[in-house]
Amino acid sequence: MNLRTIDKRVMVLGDGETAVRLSKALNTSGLDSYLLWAGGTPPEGIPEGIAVELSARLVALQGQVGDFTATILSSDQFIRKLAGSVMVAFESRTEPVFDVATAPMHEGVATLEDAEAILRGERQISGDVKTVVFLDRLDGASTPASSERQFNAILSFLDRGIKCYAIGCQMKVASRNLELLYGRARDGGCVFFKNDFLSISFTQGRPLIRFEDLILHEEKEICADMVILAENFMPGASLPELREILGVETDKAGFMQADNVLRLPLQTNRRGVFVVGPSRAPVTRWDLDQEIPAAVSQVKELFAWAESFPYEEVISFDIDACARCLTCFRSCPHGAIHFTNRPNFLALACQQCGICTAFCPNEAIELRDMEKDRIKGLIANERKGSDSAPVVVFACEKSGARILNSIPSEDTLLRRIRWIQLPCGGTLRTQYLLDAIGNASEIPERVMVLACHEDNCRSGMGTIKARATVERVKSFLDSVGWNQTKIEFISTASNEAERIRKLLAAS
Amino acid sequence: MVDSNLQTEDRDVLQDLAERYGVEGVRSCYACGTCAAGCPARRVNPAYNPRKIIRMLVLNEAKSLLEKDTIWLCSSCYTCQERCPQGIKITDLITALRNLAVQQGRSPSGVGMQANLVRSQGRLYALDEFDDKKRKKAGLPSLSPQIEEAVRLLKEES
Amino acid sequence: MAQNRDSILVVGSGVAGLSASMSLARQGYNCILVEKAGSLGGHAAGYTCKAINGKCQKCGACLVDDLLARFGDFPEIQVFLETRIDRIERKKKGFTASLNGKYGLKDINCGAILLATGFKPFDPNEKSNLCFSSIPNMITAVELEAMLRDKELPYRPSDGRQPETIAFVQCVGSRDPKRGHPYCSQVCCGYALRMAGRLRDLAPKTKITFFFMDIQTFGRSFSQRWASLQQDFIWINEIPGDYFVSDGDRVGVSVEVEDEIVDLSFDMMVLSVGMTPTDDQLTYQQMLDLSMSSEGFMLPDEDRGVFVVGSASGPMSIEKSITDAAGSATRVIAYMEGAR
Amino acid sequence: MKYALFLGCTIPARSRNYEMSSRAVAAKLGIEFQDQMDFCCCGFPIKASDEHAATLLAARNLALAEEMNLEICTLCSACTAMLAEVAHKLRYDEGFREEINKDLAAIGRQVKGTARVRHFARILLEDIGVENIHRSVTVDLKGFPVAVHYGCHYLKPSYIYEGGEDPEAARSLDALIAAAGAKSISYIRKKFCCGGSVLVADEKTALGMAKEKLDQVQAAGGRSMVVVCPFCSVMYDDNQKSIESAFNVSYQIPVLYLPQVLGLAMGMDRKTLGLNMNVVKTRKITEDILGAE
Repeated sequence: MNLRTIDKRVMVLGDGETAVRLSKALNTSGLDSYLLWAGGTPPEGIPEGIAVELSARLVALQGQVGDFTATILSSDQFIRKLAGSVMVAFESRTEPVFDVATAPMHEGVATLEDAEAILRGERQISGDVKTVVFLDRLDGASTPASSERQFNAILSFLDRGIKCYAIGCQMKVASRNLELLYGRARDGGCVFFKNDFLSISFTQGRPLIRFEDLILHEEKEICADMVILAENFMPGASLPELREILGVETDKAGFMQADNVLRLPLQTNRRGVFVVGPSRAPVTRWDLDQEIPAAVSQVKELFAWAESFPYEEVISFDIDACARCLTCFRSCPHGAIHFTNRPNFLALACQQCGICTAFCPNEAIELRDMEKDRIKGLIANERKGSDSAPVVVFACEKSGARILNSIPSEDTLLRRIRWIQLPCGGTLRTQYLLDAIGNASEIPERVMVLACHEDNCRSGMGTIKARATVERVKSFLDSVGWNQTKIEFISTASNEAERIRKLLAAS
Repeated sequence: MVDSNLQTEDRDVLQDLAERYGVEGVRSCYACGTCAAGCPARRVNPAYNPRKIIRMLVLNEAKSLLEKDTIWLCSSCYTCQERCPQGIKITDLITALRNLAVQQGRSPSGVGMQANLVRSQGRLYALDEFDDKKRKKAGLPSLSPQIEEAVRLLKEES
Repeated sequence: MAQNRDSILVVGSGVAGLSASMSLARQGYNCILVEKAGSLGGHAAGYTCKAINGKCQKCGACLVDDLLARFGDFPEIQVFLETRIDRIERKKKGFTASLNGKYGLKDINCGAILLATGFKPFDPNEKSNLCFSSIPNMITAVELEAMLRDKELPYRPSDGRQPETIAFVQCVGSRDPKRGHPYCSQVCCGYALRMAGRLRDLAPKTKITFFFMDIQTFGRSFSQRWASLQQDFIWINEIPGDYFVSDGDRVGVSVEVEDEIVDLSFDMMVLSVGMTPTDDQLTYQQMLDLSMSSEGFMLPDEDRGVFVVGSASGPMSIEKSITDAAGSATRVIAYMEGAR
Repeated sequence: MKYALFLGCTIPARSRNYEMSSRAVAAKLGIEFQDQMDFCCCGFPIKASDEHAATLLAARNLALAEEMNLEICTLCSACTAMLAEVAHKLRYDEGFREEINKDLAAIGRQVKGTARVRHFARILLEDIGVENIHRSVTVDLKGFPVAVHYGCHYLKPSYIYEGGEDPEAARSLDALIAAAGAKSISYIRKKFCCGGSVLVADEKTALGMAKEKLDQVQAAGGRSMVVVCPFCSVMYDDNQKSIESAFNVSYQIPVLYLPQVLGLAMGMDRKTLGLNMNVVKTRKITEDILGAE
């Protein structure tokens, strides 16, 4: 076996505990790591042997797993660094949940972060605090991560003999030991109220909270010495920019892992770029304790894979047909096409979805085993007489093909269909559909495209692409009055065998 | 200045209940509603609601709870206590609250009368000659009209 | 390179066991994967896709197929199906485990043990006020998963008819310290809401009611979706007290709504059962001298080579099980390197 | 098979039919009852006002049973729970036992914590057995539909009844009814309380609670109810007329004690079983079953 020589250093980007813990964990496991630290003063607890770049900001990242080149702005100087993998491990930003906090801040109103600073002794409480009220989100959308912080703060206040109340809408306890923590806060004397409405006013310099107790159905009011606002976890401040630099997808809230289960646990669409902890999603302590060692495993597995990856290219590219239109570069969901004066296909970054081949206007790109001619041959593959299949199916290997493969060969259903496996729905070309109708020995009754459900495409956009291709062909056929073949786009998953069988049998 | 309408007590009744009657864990209620939903008394009379009783205790409103007399509507059927996922001994709690109410002189008249009868004769119903005659007629053995020793026991106790 | 090292015994081939053994194999370690059932995949292999109108709901159920599809490539993993572990003996270095199953009796040596024995769905018979066994159209969410996976539509066990009104009861066997389950099972709100969405997608006229305490976050886009979910379903922020057969074959409940006790009835009721320790847990605890976590699951003894991964260590989603498995692999390797 | 019969206060004074039928059925099945003239009130009626006093009374009764070296057989469910609860505490809580013994010393008694208490129905089921009861049946009850009412304290609080049955899925009375050849019907709210304990505080609530159940029994076609506690009988039998007039409903559902049904099946006559003392007339039932006497 040919082993590649790959760079196994891991570049960790961060500004807090997550990055420090991660660097240490990588080092302990025998991987070299270095830290791009956002702050100007070095983090505490970094052992010897881990290099730290202070005031460092990533401005560009080129290359692929095992061979990344990073351009870094560090203390006003541009430097270049090489790495085999990049791990994003910033802390999240927090944002108070109520409008009252953005209004001229009353001295009796603090954020949870303020309260934590007070508890750590970094800040003084003004005056004698006997009663505090914790306010959580009232729209039911808080997270276990924020509950955990709130419960811990409550317990610390209770320890100091301070009376605690907490008002929120849904009590989130879906994390390890969180229900027990909630129980300790209740048993310790904190009274929890559930409501989605309350009002705050200030009397004699103290906050007064009015709301209904939904168990007693009675109006209650608490005059507190301090109101503590829960905070939402927001993506760290550097993430929006970093997302552009790294070319990775984010979820709706802007956390740096697309909400795509096929990226689990810590991967991004760009192979070799990982995201850990609060940069990925709001996390509890338990989540983080899981994720840090998981990151170590993930990167080691990836390096092992990259080392043993064969040299042969999976993409063949016809430079004479290339118009340098950049379509492939723009459409690659995995950051696997690096464009200089021509596209360069990064073999280790390529996930072989074939989306570039389907998008290329000049058909200059081919994916191995998915060459046009081969597919055409498969489509045309003639059968004699009654064996001619009335249904032609294109099926993504992650979903539809898994179902079709699970049908036992003696099943008569298989006699009715001829199917072609695609590495991704996105590989589907207009031409294939037209060929399926035109070049087959007999005109099929139906042509079906089985791709993954939207948002469950390994390549993010493959399903959308496949659906668009089907729609385009359908409207074209409508315009020419072709109605002999029904063309359908069906999204599915590997565990929907029953549904797909029914659909296939219905023809 | 009164801090809030939630703090009306000088004394922590929950602590009292735990120390004197062994009823613990009342604060662990997370108000799931199982107790009230299955309560046969609450179904008939909304004035009674075990979840509200626990809530009032958690909110330190034992005083007004005892004033309301609703605790006497519990039928001691133990349905709530058996079902409470937090294991709160709700029925035992109500009994303890009733004891507290009696000490404060608040109880339905029948309750005190029953107690007095038991204290004075060792049984709820004294079996007089008339009863004894009826029992004899039914072929049942006669019983002591009252139990002096039990009367003595309760005298010593109080 | 792997030959000189001791193997790692992985017990259980659900999401956690599969992920952990693959992670170890990819890092050059040999694994012995023991599964008591006849096939790999564990609970998740029986779950339904919960996509709604062609949109993935991120339940992760199909990930187990993905794991199984990739699992074929690993010569480093030796699989024993339909096999149980009779005994585990600690040696001076590592362990000897006595396997008993389809392939007969066999003693194997290993350097470390990963218990990925999973969970048991809460048995509703343990919570007897549900009267589970005497109410025909009350099913568990696990049964609904299978119904949707195999038949694509819900049907009533009593007559095979499609229910028009369905109620989900949340937290059945979760958040229940009295029965030894003082935890949120983390997954039930997620699977129930997703399946409810799927049901409505398949049969739009179905009216669905939820009895719940607190809806736990599921998925990351929860905050955006909560508002619309509140309109899609009927939400009753209460847990019923009594459960009974009503009108011959419907499921009746008594529940407090708006400060009043009402009797409601439904064509079918789904119990969102939580995750509880497996029946085997005690055996492994005794075999390996393990203690129990405050949530009632097995605690590992990592210093002595015993690791607990996935829902064997406490309630965990598919997503978290995969993360946990990867994390455990790092700790197992650190242990193996240290022991060498 | 010998037990110390604990009658309590209500049964000897107001529910002689229960006592008569119990004694008759027990004798028939070879159960010997030892009467103890000195048993006092179980303590239950005073529990709400002074739990400690109630406990002392219960403990005194248990001390007497220990002296007799016999297990207590109760007929009233409230007595059962009161005595069993204290027996349970005395058995397992040494500190509690010492404290109680300090008080009992004033009357020259003490408890060891060995006393056992079981309800008559449970003794029938566990010590005689369904088979033997069935064997003593001489009259075919022809599957007469009966609504079994367990009541509360016969089963709850469950922790005091070691080896007792699950109150949410109780079967014991159904099994005994079936053994007698009657049919236990299923009805909604079967587990509900009669409301007897509320009577002292609020009559309307108490009657309303009893009504809930009578409604369901009637709806389910129950032609009689069977109870094992005099308080339940007070609510359903003695107060049935009051409920009918208070809520403008009509039931006329006879309420029998369990041993009365068993006795009928064993061929005993109405007089032996005290059936003429039941408030809602039971004549129709016995005619249906036995034919006109």
